Amino acid sequence: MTALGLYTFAGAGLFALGFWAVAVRAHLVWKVFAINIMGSGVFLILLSTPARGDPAQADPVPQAMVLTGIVVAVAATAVALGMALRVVARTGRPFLPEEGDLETRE
Amino acid sequence: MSPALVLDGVVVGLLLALALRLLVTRDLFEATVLFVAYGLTLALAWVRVGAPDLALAEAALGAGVTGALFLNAYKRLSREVEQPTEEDPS
Amino acid sequence: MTSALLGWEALPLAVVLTSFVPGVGIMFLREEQRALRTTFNLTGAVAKVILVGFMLRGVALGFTYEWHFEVLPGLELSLVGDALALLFVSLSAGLWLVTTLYAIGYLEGSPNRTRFFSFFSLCVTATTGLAMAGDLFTFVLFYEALTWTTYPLVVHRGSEAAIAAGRRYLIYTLTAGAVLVVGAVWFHVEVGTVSFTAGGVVDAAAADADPGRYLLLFGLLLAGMGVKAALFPVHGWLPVAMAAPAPVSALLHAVAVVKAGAFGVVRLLHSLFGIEVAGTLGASGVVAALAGFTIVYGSVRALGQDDLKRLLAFSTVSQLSYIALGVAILTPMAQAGGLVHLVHQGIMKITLFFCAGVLAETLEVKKVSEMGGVARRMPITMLAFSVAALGMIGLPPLPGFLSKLYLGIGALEAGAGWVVPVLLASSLLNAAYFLPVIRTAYLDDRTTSWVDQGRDGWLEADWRLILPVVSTAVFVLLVGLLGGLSWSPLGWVQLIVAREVL
Amino acid sequence: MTGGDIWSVLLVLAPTLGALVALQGGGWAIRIGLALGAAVSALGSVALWVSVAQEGVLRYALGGWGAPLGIELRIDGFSVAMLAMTALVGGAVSLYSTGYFRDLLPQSSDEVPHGERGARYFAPLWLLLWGALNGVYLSGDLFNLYVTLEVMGLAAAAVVTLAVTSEATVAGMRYLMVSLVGSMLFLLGVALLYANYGVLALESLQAAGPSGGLPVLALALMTVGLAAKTALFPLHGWLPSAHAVAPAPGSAILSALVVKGSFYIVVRLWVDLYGGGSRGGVVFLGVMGGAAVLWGSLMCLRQVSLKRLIAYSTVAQLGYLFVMFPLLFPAGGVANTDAWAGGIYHALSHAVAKSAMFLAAGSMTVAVAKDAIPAISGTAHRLPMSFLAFGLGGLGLAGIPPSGGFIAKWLLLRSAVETGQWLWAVLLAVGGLLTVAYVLMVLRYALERTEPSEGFQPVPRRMEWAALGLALISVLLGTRAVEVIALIQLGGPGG
Repeated sequence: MTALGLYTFAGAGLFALGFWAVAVRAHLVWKVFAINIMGSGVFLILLSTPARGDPAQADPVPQAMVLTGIVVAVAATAVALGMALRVVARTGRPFLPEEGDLETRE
Repeated sequence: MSPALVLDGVVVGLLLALALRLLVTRDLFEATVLFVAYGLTLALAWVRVGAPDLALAEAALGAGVTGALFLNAYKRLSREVEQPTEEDPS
Repeated sequence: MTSALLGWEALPLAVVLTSFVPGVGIMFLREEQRALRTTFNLTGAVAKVILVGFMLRGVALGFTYEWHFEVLPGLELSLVGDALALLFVSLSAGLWLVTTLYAIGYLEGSPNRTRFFSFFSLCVTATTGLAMAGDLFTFVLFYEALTWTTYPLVVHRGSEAAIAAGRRYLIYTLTAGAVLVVGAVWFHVEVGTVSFTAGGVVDAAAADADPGRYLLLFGLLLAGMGVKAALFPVHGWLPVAMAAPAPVSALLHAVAVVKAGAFGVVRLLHSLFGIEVAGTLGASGVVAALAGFTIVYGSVRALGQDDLKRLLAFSTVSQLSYIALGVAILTPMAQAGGLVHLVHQGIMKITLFFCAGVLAETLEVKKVSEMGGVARRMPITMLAFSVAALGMIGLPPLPGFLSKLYLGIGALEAGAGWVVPVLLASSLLNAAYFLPVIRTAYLDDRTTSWVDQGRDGWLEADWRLILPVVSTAVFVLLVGLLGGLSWSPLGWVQLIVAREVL
Repeated sequence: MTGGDIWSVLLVLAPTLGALVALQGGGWAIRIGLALGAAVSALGSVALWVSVAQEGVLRYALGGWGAPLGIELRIDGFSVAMLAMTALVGGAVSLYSTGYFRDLLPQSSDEVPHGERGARYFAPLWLLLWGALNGVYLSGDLFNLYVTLEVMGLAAAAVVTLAVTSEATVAGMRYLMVSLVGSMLFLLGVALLYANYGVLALESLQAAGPSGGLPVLALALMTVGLAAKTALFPLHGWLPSAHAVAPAPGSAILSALVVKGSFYIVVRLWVDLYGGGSRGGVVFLGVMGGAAVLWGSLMCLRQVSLKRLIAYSTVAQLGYLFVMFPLLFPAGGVANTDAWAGGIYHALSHAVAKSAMFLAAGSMTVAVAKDAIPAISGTAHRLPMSFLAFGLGGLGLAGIPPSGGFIAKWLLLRSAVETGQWLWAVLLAVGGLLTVAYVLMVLRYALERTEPSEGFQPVPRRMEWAALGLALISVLLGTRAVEVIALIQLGGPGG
């Protein structure tokens, strides 16, 4: 197994870990953590699989993508945490209530 | 097994371990610290896969700014609600 | 031959617009703008009659008026004024004019008249569009539009019964609409064209090769049309729908909705499958059997009815099937008898509904059992009623007799001898439910207290109610007496049969 | 060169710039920002329509870098149709929003749950969203799609939470979570495709003809992610609340436009990239779509809140878009052009009709400060224009002729018959009847004679006009079908 292959698998593992956590953890902040982990898993896959040209040469395309991706992830985290705090401010709890608890009221 | 591969193995193992720990812990402060550590390890990984420029960006943005965002959330949350010890809302 | 004069092609469109424009215009009027609303209504109705008159003359001379608009690649909105279309258009245009006048008088002072007249005009728009549809696609468009524009009229009163009737009406007609759309799409894919063409467009060889498939296709389309034509077993909405105000019932039962269905069946047999292909498929046999059964069934159901409008509604169920029966029998005589009944039944039935409306509006008499002695209070109305009822029964030389005569002879020519007993039974039943009504009105003593709304000067009721009653009754007489002239409906129908069937 | 490249850039830049202007606050800044976004979007879609009609599919490489490094734009008839639809609906919503937030709510911000906050932030967020949507329709490569999709998702979630109620906050948060996870799944798919082929441009990938394990896994991941964002059954749970609690112009944008953005990418993937994938795949999408049609319509019939009914109707109507796939790619046959035209036509006409309904419902609920369906019977007399708009929009949705919905239904039915897929024909017919049922459930209040309710608040005229204009277009959309279909066939499958 090559070093790069190792990172590819790690990326897949991180993504799966994040996906699992976002599904099972009800706490909103942990959901945001988990989404960040999922993102970094994808970035690892992108950077560790040189599909184009010489494997020894760094591929600028995924690097550009990951850079953009990191910026987008920071923005998304900021928005998500801001909204999570608003949920806490409105409901007093950092969880999403079950569907139907709040909405069906007239 | 080459020393380089050993180093890669350590980095990968650390990443997975940190991620797992931060995702399962119930302590928000601990998770935040772990997240910053995770970001820094990730920067190391970027160096290892041949993207040192990204390592800088990751350290600054991924670990730094995002970490600060989580820290802020931690502070606000510990002020507004009791530290959640029981997780399941239902 | 198409119209030679430039611009005349748009005449069918203009005929449709004469009711569409008032319909939309009235929608924006306020309730109290009575004069303006009436002007809109009558201008549109008169303009339509004049334009239809022009087209009648042109078609008699051999012109065909066509207007097309491409809606989808390969599919057109096409309005065609040919002899068959004009049969229905003239009926709608003429009866719309009298019904408008009648409705103005009938609804005097009742709420929501703006909405009523708006949808009333739109309903007639859909009917004329449907009558002049040059292909199945256009027909489906207007068929659906007819459903939507009549619904507000059916529920106009807003009462429990009206809402329930409206719901039932929608369930029947919208389901039928969906079935019809599926059938129309299938027809288009299967046959490659949806154009209404004399003699049909279905390839006889293709139908022969796979008769089951084509019979199913026919069945789908028939189911779609049959609901509005109130063919048994999908007639259930019609007797309930008489919860609507009298002018609506009149138009609904005599012209717009039920005729749309019957006309659809005519188009289905004449212009899509062609009577020969329909004959070899056995499809026309199915229609004839259903129609024959419906004729008897409707009459039997009409027998015991005490509610006058309900009695008339079941009579409609029965009489409508004469049209389907006629076109399903493959001889020119029967075709003529069926087609002419489209007009004959229309003017007779509208007279009957007008009379029922006058009784309800002036005396609040709605039941047969309350009609004792009404003929003395309302001689004109009851005379008109009697003329139309006797016409329905088929007393010579009234229109119903002509229809039945042609149907019977045509059926004998085709070897369908079973039709004659059906016609006889139907006539006897007609007599059995109409004659007691007339007898009660003329001979019985007054048994209940009427709530008399009073006379209009020397007239027995508001002139806007009496004038339409009298004019349609006179029409009934004329149509019967002058049946031999080429300008009578019967003469016109023979022109259609000569052009389209032979 | 007809300036198509300039217009493409402007279509993304101008709304974003408008967002910055609008962020300065104050009525005029917001109006200038909205006018900038609306004007450029309208002109740009027309210009691109002309260019595409003359030159066929347009391809631009921004910054002179060609694929795969630079930003690649690819514009065909489908893109232009979506851009034009966004410009049309967006323009009307912008006009409406100036009345909804500026004139109306500050006076009543105590009762109505989106006062100053909405007035201040709606326009910037919406313009940002508009730029991202335009970006989605112009993108020629997968990563670009990811970035624009993510911006779109963030702005859309923020629009939901403009209302300050608990419901809105929770619904917005739930939407954001679904949206972010969906984006991640999409991005993973992109990464897998890049790992396999080393390209991101849609056309290069199409040429590579993706098949085999990894690319199919990528397709599955991306589809699930996008289906969650499009609220395809059974991933629709977040939609009714999110769309119902947003301020009225926001609901209109979300239901009419935002879900179409992710649907657009699904179409690009399945139709362009994978050429229909496998028959099993398209049937699966169709079955989910069919389930959405039935479930969504039945849920509509159970609603008491007007806006929730309209939102559930979105779930149902989106189902039709996925029913397009099995019709478009019949077993063993070639792509069916009727299904393509019908499906896309449905997307367009649904957008116009649904936005008209949400805008009209917004006027009516604000006017009587109630959202229960029977309450609107009083408004039929006081707000006849809004009621007419709601009714016409509903009829457009139900597919009565000559609405765009009717054309779409006809085309989809025809494709079902042409390809012998009778089950889908039955579904389309039943779904159409259910739509009529829930539309009438509301419309019958028009025919009830109730007195206008108390506490009636007048509504600025431009709000009523915006809704009525859209409703009229939705009903008349069927009369210009020949031109629109010619456009969406440009560069489309089988065209």
